[in-house]
Amino acid sequence: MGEDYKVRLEVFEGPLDLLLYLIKKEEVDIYDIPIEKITKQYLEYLELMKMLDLTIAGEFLVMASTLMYIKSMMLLPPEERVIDEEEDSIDPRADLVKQLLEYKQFKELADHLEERERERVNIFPRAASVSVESEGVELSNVNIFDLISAFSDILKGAAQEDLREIFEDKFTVSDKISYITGVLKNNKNVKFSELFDGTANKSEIVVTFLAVLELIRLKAVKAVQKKHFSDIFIEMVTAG
Amino acid sequence: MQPVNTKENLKNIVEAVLFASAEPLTVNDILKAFEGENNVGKKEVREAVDALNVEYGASGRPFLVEEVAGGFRMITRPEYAEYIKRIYQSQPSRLSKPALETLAIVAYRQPIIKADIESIRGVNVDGVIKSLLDKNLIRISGRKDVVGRPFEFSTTEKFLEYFGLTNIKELPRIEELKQFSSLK
Amino acid sequence: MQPVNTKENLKNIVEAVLFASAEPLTVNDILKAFEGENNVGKKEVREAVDALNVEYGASGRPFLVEEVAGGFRMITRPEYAEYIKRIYQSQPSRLSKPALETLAIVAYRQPIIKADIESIRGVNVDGVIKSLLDKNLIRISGRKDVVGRPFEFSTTEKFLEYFGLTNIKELPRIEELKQFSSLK
Repeated sequence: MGEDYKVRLEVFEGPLDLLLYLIKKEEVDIYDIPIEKITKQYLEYLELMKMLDLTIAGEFLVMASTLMYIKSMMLLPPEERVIDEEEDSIDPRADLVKQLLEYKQFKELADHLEERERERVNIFPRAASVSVESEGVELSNVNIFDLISAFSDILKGAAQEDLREIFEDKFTVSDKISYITGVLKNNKNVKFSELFDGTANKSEIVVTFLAVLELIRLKAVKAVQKKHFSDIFIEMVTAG
Repeated sequence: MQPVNTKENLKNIVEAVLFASAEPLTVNDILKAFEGENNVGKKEVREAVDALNVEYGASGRPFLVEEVAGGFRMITRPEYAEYIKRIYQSQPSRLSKPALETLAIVAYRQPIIKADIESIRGVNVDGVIKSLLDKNLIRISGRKDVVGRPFEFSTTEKFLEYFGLTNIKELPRIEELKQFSSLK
Repeated sequence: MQPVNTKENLKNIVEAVLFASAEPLTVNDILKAFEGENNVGKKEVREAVDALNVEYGASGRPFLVEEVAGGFRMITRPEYAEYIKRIYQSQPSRLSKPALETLAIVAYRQPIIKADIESIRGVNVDGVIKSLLDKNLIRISGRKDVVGRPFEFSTTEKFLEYFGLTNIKELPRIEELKQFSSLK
């Protein structure tokens, strides 16, 4: 959550984004970047961001020193430049230009995806309940990492503690099963996340989660999501 | 966005919201779609539902709107149940989430006895163990030297094959995964 | 149970199974509904889907069958989105720019490790990767055979569904992009 907050304050996504902005704003040729001018502007922007008290990620500072290095190289006559052995280009800007062009392509692709997303958020798939029955994962589609995620789901960050101890704690799966079925007797459904409200510690969270899984397995409850990414609701499976 | 100026539109909007809902919608739920429209009430919604069912019947659609406990929902006609079942029943052997979790525990803690798996998962695992044995993903690899000499379980060659592993040491360490997993 | 003796029935059976599924069904999935019927093949299924869309268009149904993520599924027409959203009262959360850029990189370069994404974007991507994994838009698909054996990431079926793609090749081909991959 803290991260989201930071992201919103960031005017530019990263140093490459800022550089592309400056190149566009100054209407200069990306293949022939006036490095002194752009470096100056880049540093001014960093100053401005500091003044506005925005978080400046380390990457911005790394880029600043790269720019200053390129600037100093440009001042040397070509024959005196230290050239990387693998580098076939004599232009100190070459790597940066390549990186900028590549990043620019992906930015355009991201725009394309965003365009598609804009159209897609207006369509809703047929919400059928039949699919709830096919809870399982097709064996042929399961890869090792699905398996591991299943395991890490259970652990949920409790790896440093001994699992045995966790489950010998005061919370038991059967208690949680009674708790959940109790809640569902009085309510049509309950938000999945609400089941964890007021849980005391990791072990209670894990036990609650296992109780939900168990109830689903027993087909006593089902998990319903009205739409992708929306809240998951747990509700009783009604007989018949 | 379609304007709600005709009976035809009203009917289609009711149809669209029912279509997009897995759960029955009450008349009040449906009315939420028309907030701000003065001329749409419960009566109009019911009329729309009736009109839809007439149309579905006339054009031979394999579904209809049914009224269930306090609401409406769209369902397929019973004559088609057999075809739908064929698709869902023919799904190739599936590993349920509990099976997957049990398999993961065996993979990381092998050899392991049933009681220990149960203490980790917090539930009885008899059924899951049986199905994993049937699928030949785990095997009985020995007996533990404790009271009762319970069976120990380990993963099989087939397990490695399924998950594309050369050997069990290739399993990622838990810490590696932790950077990407979090409590939701 | 309806006999599959006419084109009309075939079409309605395809319609019924699509209607009953929230997930896209592949042509092969759909064919399972017709097991034992010799005269129904992929061509007939596709024809049925086309015929349905023609009928839905003509009778003003607010839904249609779309081809997505290698299969078919029924979806509502975009004009009805506003009404449906009013009932669910949730504005769908859109992906952030960093998330979209990261997805674009994974989509074109998959399988790809985190370090390579970071070198293209020029920033740390831990948070973004985690959120894309949580949203099930990317998955860990393997490990790269280099020091540290880092995880490789790929896009998921959900990614295709989310962006309405039949398969990953449908993404625009950018000639320059190819040029760059060969530079590496």
